[in-house]
Amino acid sequence: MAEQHLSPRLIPDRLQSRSSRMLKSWESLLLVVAILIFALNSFASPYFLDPWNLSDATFNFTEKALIAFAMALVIISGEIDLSVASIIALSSTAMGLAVTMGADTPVLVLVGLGTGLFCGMVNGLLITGLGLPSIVVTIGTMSLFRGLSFIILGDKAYTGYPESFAFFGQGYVWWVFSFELALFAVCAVVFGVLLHKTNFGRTVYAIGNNQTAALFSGVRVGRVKFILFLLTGLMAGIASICLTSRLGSTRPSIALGVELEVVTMVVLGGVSILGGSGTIPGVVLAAFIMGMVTFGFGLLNVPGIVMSIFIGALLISVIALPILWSRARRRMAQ
Amino acid sequence: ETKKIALVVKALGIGFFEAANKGAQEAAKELGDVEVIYTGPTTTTAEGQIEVINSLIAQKVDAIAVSANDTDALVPALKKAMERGIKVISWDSGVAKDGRSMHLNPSSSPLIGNMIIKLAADQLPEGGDVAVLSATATSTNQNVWIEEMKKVLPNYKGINVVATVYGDDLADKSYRETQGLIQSYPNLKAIIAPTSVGIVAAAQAVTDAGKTGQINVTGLGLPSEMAGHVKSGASKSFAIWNPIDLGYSATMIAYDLIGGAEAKPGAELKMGRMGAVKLDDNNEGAMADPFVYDASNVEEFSKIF
Amino acid sequence: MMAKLLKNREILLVFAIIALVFLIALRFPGFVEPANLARVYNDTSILIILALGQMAVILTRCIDLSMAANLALSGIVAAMINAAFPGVPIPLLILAVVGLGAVLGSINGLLVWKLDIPPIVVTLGTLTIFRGSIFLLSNGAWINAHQMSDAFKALPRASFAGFAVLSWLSVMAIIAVYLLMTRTPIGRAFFAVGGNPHAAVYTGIDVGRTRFLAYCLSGALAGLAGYLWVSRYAVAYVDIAAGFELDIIAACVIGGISIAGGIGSVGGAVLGSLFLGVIKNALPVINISPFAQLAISGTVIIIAVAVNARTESRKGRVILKKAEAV
Amino acid sequence: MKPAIALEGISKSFPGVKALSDVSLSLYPGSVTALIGENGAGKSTLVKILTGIYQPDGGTIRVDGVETQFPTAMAASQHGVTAIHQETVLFDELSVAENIFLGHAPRNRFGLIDWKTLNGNARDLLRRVGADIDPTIRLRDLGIANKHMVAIARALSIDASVVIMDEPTAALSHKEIHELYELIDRLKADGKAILFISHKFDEIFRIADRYTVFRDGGMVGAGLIADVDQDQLVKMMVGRDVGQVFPKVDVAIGEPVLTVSGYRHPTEFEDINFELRRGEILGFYGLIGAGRSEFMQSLIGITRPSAGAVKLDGKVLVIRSPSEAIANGIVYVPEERGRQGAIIGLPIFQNVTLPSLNRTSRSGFLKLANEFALAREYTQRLDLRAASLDQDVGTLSGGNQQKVVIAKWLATQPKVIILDEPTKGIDIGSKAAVHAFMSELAGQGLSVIMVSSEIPEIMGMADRVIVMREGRIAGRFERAELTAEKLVRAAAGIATQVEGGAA
Ligand SMILES: Nc1ncnc2c1ncn2[C@@H]1O[C@H](COP(=O)(O)OP(=O)(O)OP(=O)(O)O)[C@@H](O)[C@H]1O
Ligand SMILES: Nc1ncnc2c1ncn2[C@@H]1O[C@H](COP(=O)(O)OP(=O)(O)OP(=O)(O)O)[C@@H](O)[C@H]1O
Ligand SMILES: [Mg+2]
Ligand SMILES: [Mg+2]
Repeated sequence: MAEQHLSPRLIPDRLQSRSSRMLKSWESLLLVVAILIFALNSFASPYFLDPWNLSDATFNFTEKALIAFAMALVIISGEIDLSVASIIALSSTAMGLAVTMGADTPVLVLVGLGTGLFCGMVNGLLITGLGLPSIVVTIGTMSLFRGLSFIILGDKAYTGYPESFAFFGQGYVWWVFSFELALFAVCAVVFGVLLHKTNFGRTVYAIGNNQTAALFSGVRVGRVKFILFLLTGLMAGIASICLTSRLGSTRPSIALGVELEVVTMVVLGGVSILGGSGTIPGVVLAAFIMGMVTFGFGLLNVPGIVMSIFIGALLISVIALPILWSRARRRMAQ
Repeated sequence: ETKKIALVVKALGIGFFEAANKGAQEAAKELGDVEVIYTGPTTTTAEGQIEVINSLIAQKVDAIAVSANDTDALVPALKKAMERGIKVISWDSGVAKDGRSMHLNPSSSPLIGNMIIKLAADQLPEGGDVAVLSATATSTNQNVWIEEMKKVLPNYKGINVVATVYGDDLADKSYRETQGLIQSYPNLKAIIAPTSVGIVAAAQAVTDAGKTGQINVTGLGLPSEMAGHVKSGASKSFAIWNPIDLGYSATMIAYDLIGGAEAKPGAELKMGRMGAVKLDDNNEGAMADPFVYDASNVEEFSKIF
Repeated sequence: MMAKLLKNREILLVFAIIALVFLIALRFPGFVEPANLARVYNDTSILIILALGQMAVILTRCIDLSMAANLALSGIVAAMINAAFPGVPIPLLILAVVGLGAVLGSINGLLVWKLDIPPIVVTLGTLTIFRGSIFLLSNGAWINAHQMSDAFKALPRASFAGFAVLSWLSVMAIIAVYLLMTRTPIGRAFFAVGGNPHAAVYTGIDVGRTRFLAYCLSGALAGLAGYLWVSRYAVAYVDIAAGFELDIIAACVIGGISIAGGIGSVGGAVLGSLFLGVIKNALPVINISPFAQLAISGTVIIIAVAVNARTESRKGRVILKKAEAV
Repeated sequence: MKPAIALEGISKSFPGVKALSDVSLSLYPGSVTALIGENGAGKSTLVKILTGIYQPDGGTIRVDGVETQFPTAMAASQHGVTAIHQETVLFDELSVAENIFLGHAPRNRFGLIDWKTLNGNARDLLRRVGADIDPTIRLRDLGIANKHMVAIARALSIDASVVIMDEPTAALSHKEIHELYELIDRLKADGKAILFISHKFDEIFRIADRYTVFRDGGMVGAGLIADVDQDQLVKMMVGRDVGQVFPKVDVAIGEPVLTVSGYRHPTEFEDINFELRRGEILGFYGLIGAGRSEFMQSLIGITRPSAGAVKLDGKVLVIRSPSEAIANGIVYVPEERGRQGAIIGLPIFQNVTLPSLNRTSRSGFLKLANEFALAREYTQRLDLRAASLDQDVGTLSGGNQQKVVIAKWLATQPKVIILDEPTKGIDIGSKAAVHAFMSELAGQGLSVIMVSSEIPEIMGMADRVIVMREGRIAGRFERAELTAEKLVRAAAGIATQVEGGAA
């Protein structure tokens, strides 16, 4: 010991190898759960293992997962955006309005994305510009955005979307692979790289762990957060395009309550709600799990609310079990 | 081989639809080779119904009979169902034409529109202000009925519709909206709530405001839920069709279609003990007239639904 | 002096509420009649009771998203007991429901305390579990006015000294919680745990236990509100008070209770609830399109937060002050 | 003499760290025991075990000879053990009085808190520790030094036989430190057993009667202060001789690098003008709360000055954010390590590379190998002690965290580095490493601003000293004319009198 004090110590890069760390990670736990649920489903219903049915099942989560990717980043940075479902509603309303003015598919897509970005900007400005807590601001904009849809639409609905617009929510890229599923895969990769492989992603983690210190370290905290809210708005806009296309119509009550499902997905994916940690692969797995649970239960004609009990219990137990397990192990060791 | 007919409702747990399920089960028993799957989302959303429909498609049911939360949003999902050989009809609350082969109205919309205003007007020989408490602003059937009601309004001299408010089929919101109406319109004489949730909440709010006897609550409601309010005098009378018959008829029609009948304008589809329904140019048909309940008969029916 | 008063959040809110009522009175004079104001208060009572519980939880740096679901579950159990055994005396029933609410709250509390799961996750989970349990319990069926006994429905409506019992109950809740918050160690511990949980450990406060008790309190109040809600609206079903959790949190936020914990007051919670209550009651009365209501309440929440943040953000320490005096 | 409290064979492990192994310590009534050791030696851990915050893995605690356990903080205080902890454990939003009595507030006959008695008792206690503070104001309205006085009052609000002080003077200025010494003398006279933890040797020799030295979680020596000298203690602590304490090398001072003129802020500071030259170490001395940190933070764009200009290498700069400051080569090592410096939750190497990501990455994409290389280079030069570079900084001791923070800023290869209290709370060995490194940097032509409240450090390291008082420059001294007295006088604003209104 004393010897080592004399010369500077050589500090190794890592103590654990990557593979051993991965084995112990949240994601591997989720993977096990996902496989279990898949097995249980195929056991419980003869209809489950049908490519078309599985493909239909993906619609249960793709749109929510698109938002969940961006939401994961927002939550890792220590903020939250509860207004996403309302952004979907407002984007959809804006697209409906554009249809009545004779817009064609490309214009509709631009309108959807633009509205999403705009809403994200409003959130971002209120949160980073005025320094308000995001949970409260987005509870406010949640009412505001949907309220605007109600003012524009009232008790009416927009229909009459052009034929070509149906592709985003109902089209298939190849065989059973829908456009939404492809978009989900692409976004998973893009967000995975953005969060885990870029400087931007690193600053997101830094902000989530210690915002002040990140600011002192030259991270442009306000700008990064603003971008994250823009990104969430944009993803909500994309989800709105998919959902509107899938429904073929717009009502102001579209996507009601989706925000909690998105947050649940993100948290189930292992993102710490307190900020600072979490991964995109975790969110992808959580999306699959939630989608398969709802579809599997649906095949058994279990009411949706029972599925939500299951998801709620899953959310808590997936977090609680490892804690209980490690406690039990420690007690055994003593 | 048993035929699987799915009865998809706006939301599980609503008394009206539970009663419809009773009728559907009765039809299944009568037919013998039918299994009825009673299902629906837990909240009245179109997205929830789409998820349910998707899982029904996956189960390869033979027919889907749906009471829709949204006229248009269900169309793509139901179209997919029809493409995969599933017979689709809507009942109670309809789906746009592309999304179903026929729609069964509980009664004809003009009849209902007339009925709800007539119930109010009958108690107001000198005329007066009335207000409408609807469900959600997006409810298809509510909107049609209110429209039909407004068409025949000139026939009822002195009756003045002062407002339409929305209780979203939530008890507390309907209650609060009714309170607002009572506040804003001191001369209000009647509240028409063509929704089973709204009418109960409105009657409760009128009772709590001490306006029993001054404001008459009427509209469409279930005898079991309204019996107390009829007794207290908050509601003189209300109307409803028999939901048991409705579920029964929808199941029978679906079975008829599975059996090869074709839904086209002018066709007649069999409804078992309810007779047959004749389709109009929109492939829609009406089951029967709404039935009025008042102090004389509500007790008796409240035991049934 | 005036400037200092304006910095005080509660006083600012009182002014805001008075100004709001005044504006409404311009368009609808009937609104300021005492009877109507009493009605508005009565209508806000349940929100006040709930906001008091939420306040305690938020003070400890937690959040309770499951309050509305707890209310619904407790309420439906109350209705089911009443429907099945109309003979059970109402006070006993209320006691049972408050106890049930507290037990449900304690589930949240235990998960937060013993397993250290973040509060927002716990209550997001129990929110869906509570709602689902209602469905399993009632099979989705509604319990309607005619199934409830008259005594069950009468209590909140009964009038005492000119005000409804519902209003009196909320006043009692306010007083009780006020005493609890200012005059008992556990009340002070709520502030300490939220203000600096790390330091609370050093002062011998058990952070987890304190949070647990805050959840029990919010649960008990949700249970009470459950009975009041169901008996007041005379109907019980799975979805009662769905989404109401956000109203409760909004009331707290408008009342200046810091979502980061440690800052807030009973007065703030009450005034925040009243502010929301006035708006909710006024909009239909002054004939604002029902479609605009949602947007308006959203805007109000945002403005309230912004104003609160203004009053909260202090100037830094003034180092130069003394130098200037020299 | 019988010890008031005796620890025997105490061990404590954290995941991956053995913080204490088999240590023993006895505290005697009426005597001050100094506990010394490097950063991370386990001193604070021992304090937390003594006060019931941590539970030991093994060993016994005897109070007055009776074996006892402290399962909670409450239990410890009931057994007469009280402590002023290293971190301030106070509540900004509560009143001063309540901060003092939280957890043991006086109650009336209904069991409700009796605010009147509470405020009265608090006033008495504050007077006893020599702090003139209104007990009813909110704590957040107090200055940092006064907050420490409240912490001390809190510790004394419990009728204790054992008083523990974990670096109590770290945040106090001259005047308060002397008042604290007097208080300790009074406590001694009352027969209290006192454990005093400090990295400042002058202090230890001034007030301690006994010493105990920890190294790497073990006990390496104990005895009477009268029997040892500083060198012996240091050798026990570090396990080797520490060379020169202030290794200031003479550097040829070059042309001006940074010129600040007319800096002012509406409430925090005004009239700040100075030049910083190449290779120079410019000291900023002042009492705590003099506005030094505030001013330095305005230089890197955290607070906005209302007027003033900065010239770097002859170019006028407008710096609106820390990132612009870093881009221009001005960096600031903040004072509050936990809040502004270390990012707890991120591994060491990510902490170090955060401001330098542009250099370790390629077109915005991370390159881990580069990051590890950069982090290793700088942490090794500062003699960091850690298990691995991907260890969470939160698991390091305070001193080692400070090294990571300094490494973070050096890795940006700045032109001007501002160090705000760089050695606050770090042990003598690490301090020497930081000082040596500072000297080396100056030798390489870097310009250093060193904010320090420690006179020996300022006198030992600075080429020139600027003294600030109440937001203004109160004096400028060349190295040659520096004396401790001049510094103190300028900082306190006293012309002739020794006592003055410097509060
Ligand atoms: N909660 C904890 N979790 C993990 N490790 C810890 C924890 N607290 C302390 N340690 C570790 O225990 C060792 C002793 O830390 P301690 O704080 O007691 O040191 P110290 O002697 O007080 O140092 P300093 O002079 O820097 O205050 C360090 O290696 C530290 O990293
Ligand atoms: N009332 C207070 N509450 C909390 N922290 C305080 C308070 N007063 C001072 N501080 C802290 O101490 C530091 C004092 O900084 P300031 O710029 O006022 O003076 P300074 O001359 O830098 O004093 P110091 O010797 O502490 O660095 C700030 O960083 C601040 O965080
Ligand atoms: Mg320490
Ligand atoms: Mg400072």
